[in-house]
Amino acid sequence: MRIIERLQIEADIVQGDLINQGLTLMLVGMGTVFVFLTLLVGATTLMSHLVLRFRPADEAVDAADDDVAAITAAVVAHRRRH
Amino acid sequence: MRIIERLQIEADIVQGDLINQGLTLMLVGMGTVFVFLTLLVGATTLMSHLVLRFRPADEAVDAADDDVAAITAAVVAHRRRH
Amino acid sequence: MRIIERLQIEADIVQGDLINQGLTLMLVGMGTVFVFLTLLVGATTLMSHLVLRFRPADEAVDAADDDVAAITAAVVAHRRRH
Amino acid sequence: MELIRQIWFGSGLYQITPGQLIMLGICLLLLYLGIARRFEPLLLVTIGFGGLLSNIPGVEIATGNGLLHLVYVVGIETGAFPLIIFMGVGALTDFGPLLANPRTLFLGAAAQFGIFATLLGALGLTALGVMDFSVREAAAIGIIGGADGPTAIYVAGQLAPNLLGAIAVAAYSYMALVPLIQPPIMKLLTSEAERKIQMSQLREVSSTERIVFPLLLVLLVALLLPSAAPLIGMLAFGNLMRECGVVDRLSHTTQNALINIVTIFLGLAVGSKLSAEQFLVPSTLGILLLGMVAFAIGTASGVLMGKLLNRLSSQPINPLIGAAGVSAVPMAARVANRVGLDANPHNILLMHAMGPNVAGVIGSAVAAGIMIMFTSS
Amino acid sequence: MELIRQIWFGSGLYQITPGQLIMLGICLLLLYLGIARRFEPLLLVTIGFGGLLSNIPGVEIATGNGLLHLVYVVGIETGAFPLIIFMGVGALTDFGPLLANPRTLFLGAAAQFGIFATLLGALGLTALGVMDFSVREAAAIGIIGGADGPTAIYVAGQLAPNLLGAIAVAAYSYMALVPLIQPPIMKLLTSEAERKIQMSQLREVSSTERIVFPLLLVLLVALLLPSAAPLIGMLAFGNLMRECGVVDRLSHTTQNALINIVTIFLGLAVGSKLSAEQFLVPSTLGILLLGMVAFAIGTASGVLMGKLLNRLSSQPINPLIGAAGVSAVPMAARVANRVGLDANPHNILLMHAMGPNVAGVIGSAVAAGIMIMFTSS
Amino acid sequence: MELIRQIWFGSGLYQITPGQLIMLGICLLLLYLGIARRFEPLLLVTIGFGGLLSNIPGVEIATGNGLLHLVYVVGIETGAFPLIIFMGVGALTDFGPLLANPRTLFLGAAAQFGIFATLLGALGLTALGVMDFSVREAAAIGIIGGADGPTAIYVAGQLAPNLLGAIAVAAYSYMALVPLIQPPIMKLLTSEAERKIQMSQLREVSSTERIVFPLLLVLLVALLLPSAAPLIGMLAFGNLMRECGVVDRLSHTTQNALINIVTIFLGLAVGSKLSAEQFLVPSTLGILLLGMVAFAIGTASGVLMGKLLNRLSSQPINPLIGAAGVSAVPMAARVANRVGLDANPHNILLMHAMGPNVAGVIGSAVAAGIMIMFTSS
Ligand code: NA
Ligand code: NA
Ligand code: NA
Repeated sequence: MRIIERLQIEADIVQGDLINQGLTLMLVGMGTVFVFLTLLVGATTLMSHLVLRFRPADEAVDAADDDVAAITAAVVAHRRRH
Repeated sequence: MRIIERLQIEADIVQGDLINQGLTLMLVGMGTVFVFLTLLVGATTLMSHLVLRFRPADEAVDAADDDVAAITAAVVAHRRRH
Repeated sequence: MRIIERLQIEADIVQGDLINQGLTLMLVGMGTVFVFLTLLVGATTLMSHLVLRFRPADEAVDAADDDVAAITAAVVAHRRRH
Repeated sequence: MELIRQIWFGSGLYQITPGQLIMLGICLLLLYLGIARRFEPLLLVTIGFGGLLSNIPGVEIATGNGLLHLVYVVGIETGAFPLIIFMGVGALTDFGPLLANPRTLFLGAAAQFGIFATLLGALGLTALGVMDFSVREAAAIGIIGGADGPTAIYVAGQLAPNLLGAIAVAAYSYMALVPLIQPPIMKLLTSEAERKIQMSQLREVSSTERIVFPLLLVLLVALLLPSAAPLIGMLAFGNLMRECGVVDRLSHTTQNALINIVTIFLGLAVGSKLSAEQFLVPSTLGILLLGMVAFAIGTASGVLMGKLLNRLSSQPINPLIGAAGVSAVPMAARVANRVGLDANPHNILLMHAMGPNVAGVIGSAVAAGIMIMFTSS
Repeated sequence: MELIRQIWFGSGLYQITPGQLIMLGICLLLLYLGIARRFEPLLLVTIGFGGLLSNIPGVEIATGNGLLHLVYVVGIETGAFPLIIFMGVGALTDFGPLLANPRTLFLGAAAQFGIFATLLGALGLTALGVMDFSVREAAAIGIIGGADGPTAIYVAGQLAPNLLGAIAVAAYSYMALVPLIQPPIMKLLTSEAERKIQMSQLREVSSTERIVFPLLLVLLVALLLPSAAPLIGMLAFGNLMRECGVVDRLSHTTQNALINIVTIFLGLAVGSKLSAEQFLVPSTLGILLLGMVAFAIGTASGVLMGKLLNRLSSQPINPLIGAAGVSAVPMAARVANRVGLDANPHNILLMHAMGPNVAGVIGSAVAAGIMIMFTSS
Repeated sequence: MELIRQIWFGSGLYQITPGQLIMLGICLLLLYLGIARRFEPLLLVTIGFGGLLSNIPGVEIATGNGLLHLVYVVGIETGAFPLIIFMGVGALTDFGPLLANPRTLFLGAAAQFGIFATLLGALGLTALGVMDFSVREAAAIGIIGGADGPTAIYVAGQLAPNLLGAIAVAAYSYMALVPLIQPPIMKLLTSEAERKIQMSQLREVSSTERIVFPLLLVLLVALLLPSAAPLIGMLAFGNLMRECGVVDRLSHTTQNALINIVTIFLGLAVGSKLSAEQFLVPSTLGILLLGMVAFAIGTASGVLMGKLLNRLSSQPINPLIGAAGVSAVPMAARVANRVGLDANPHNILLMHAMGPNVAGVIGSAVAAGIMIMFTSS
């Protein structure tokens, strides 16, 4: 009897531990993710401002022609099969 | 004398063994090759019949223009780089 | 005293060794480089003479247009397979 | 006569187990989904075929000195393949939309909630005695919610090699099933009006910003979360090669020959973990179940964060793009775009969804770093 | 002064052995045949140059920590290179002609008789005391008759690593010599009338058939002959990538960058087995002799089976295409086409010969599986 | 709470050392030079980024099981990467100008004086007690004067693995700085008149000469200097593939996918030697100093030999092309061309400078062989 009880209790403790660990991991983890990405948002925004201020001449580039190339390639690939 | 004889006999046996092994391997081997490829012929023919029955719409394709496409791709790739 | 002296002398010897080794390496090394490349000059010149004598018809080629070559190769490969 | 019996005993018909038959069927299904349904074909075709080979009885392919096993040891146990793929992903990724609208990083952050919720779920199942996952295993399972194949494989390799096969399969399968999993959740959590929201044209991003961003990213990781540095570092390296404009030949090879070669062998090696004895175990069911939950929660939290941002921000934000925060690039962004079009035929969300989509890649790599730091100590 | 002597003692002129001089000559011959005569250049050039490097005295290249030795250990002892090449062959192979006329598989089967006849021959020479080959070595030598480089290297690696060099060289050399070896045999065994036979245009093959075939092939191997699964499996995988149409980027890389890279290192590694002490041994002569016999017998049995099929079948079959059953893709098919043109200038056999040609690849892989099963047990 | 502290203790901010901060700065500088100044971008970008990753505290990237360390062990300790790069260099090198004017080989020979002078210098510093280099280390440092990255890495790997990082960095950095280092020396040693010298048009070179040359080269090395055979052999192999015209698909892959892939990983692996504890040591300063001297002396001796040849030879030779003899292909040739143009706007020296430039590659490989033979015995 008493042994079983004790085992039962220990089991409860272990389970409690697991859940607690999970909860802390979740809180601290999501916290860190948000802190990190918030800092990244800040750093990126700052960086963009600095760049646009000090290198306004810098020609803007959009990856469009990349995609065009990709599309052309896709078309070719398509043609290849038909 | 008797030793040499025995060696001689053993040698003969070994040689006989080798030839026999070779013959059986040849017979069973070629047999298996033919059985396997016969089954493959059957399975392939059956498969083709099923496909042509159930997917007649399926447009026929020959792989000829593969390389043409490859060449076009090469040209594109070349252009892309310059 | 005498110990220090001896160490001093040994040090000098070692240093002398190093410098000597360096000098010999330099002389023999540069010597070998020149001997080798001189032989290469000779062999190359001889080779060119022989080639130009025995294969004058051999069309001159410059390796400039690589990509074109690649494409041609692709075409050839294509032809070869069909 | 003796040889005939040897052939028979050596044949698959004689040696094959029911489990292997089931797995052959499952692998053919993966191939069908990849080829006929075009679900993540690059990986379902390679993984599926690797799985076929791994369930052929009586021959060393996925074991011993078999090629697939060797590839697994060399490329996945070392972590090399996922990291090289990540470099290729970086070289293929256009961070422009993210730079044009950095706030979308918050969507990529929110979607990672799926990871930690799943971690908790795995520990919960263990506490209930349904499953038996250690904290490290639970962390590895959670990463499935990152919807990022290489990240999942990398983390599993570090924390739970024994589960790597099932985790990788779950990750890639659900990435393939994103078009089925996400839309109902997205529609459930958004109003018709919200789905109709049109977003303002993104500004153009200068090449200097594009070049500085990967350096900024790797330095921030170096200072704050070094355990995420291998993944983020390779991603940033690939992207720097892409954007810096002076190593185009390296960038081109990384985007093509290199990533293609590694993808082929990564797929085959992952397939080598689909052998019946390793895959047909209870924990696999738990992993598949939890993985599905992870995707659902990640999608939901991304959408909810989208609604929140829409409230808070001056410019309108369509909450649908939050679902792209789980990454699964570019599938999830296309899904957001499609659902948006259903609500409003003139509403092209694709480029706006690419922001949270790539942010999700960074987000799950960061989450991976946290998991590794907390559980491998 | 001392250093001068050191240079002299370190020089090749001082160290080189007559054997090495002979091998340098042989390798230059291989290079000449590859470059000037265009015999199998992809392999004779790489093997020949690897052989040159391997016979430079007094430096570790094909031994110890030398690059060629390392490549050999990593790529050939493991079986990885031949299997990857086989994947590339699959990605380059068009099974259309085979699917349009499956009976040509019988020609691919018959041509494998050369393999088993050579096996018997090798054992016969041993019984006569001329050579001393074990059954496993004899089996590896026989596979030369498969006229398929990767298959020969793979089998030799499994059954007779010590003979791998000579076997690989023999296999590739005779594949290069196919245009010289086959025609006389083909003309000897066929009548002018038979060589004139025109064959009916092949039907077009649907993409679905092309996609299902490799799966059918690997499943059949799995059920009947697992020991052939590594070779057939990689061949089928490459072909599935080629035909499925959804992984073109992987297929393209497999057909180009990947197979080219592996070919370069495979050739160099095979060349590393052309060092004098390993290559200038009696057994090499036996192997070269038996290999020639294997090609001749394989060609003959293919042609004879062609004559038989022509008798039995309703549609006319030109027996010449039977010679293509030895594989040596695509050389043997071109030879059949050329001999056909000699007899009938309007008779284009090329596409018809491609059927048995690729069937021969499958056939010799199957024979390889049988050899491995029977002799490695 | 405990976890927060764990994050803080795990963060870079907490763990980073001053040395790592310095190295991060140095690596960012290398990246700036590569990207903004376009100095040797292919290598400064990859090495610089590898260096960034190697100085992130508290994570295994350049150590233990980290990817960069594994790549270093597999690719550089074995010598494989430098040799493969050398094969690629051969496939990219046009020996035409050299064949059209073989005497330029003497310029490539003279420039190697920088190597041996630096060797002597390193031993001198040791004798003076300023530094402590063994003969083998001194030899490895000297090779920096070869202005050839793969050669320097290969030799350092054989003779002084401990210094490989600093030596590789010095070699690549100075190759990048060639446009700054060479012109003053060239102008100092030549008169305006000499710099104005125009050279006669090079004759066209037949394909046969191009094909025979690499074979001639490797045979000469085999007979005279086997210890140079690995480097020269791979260079000749790559060039033979380029010129023989029958393996264009292999040559094309070697010039693109293969050399690009190896360059990426070579750069990252070299970067892994830029960790603070390995790089911020006194010997690095000595190596950087001596490397600079080596380049200067090599340039000077090349130019002086150019002046001598100009005196001796019938046809005019512009001494500036002698500076290209240090190799640093093709940078040094472009520098010679530019300095020539400054003196005489109609004087195009580029093709004439390519001769000594590629001769310098052969020359430093020969010198490397000599170093290895004399010091590794
Ligand atoms: Na993610
Ligand atoms: Na065959
Ligand atoms: Na040089």
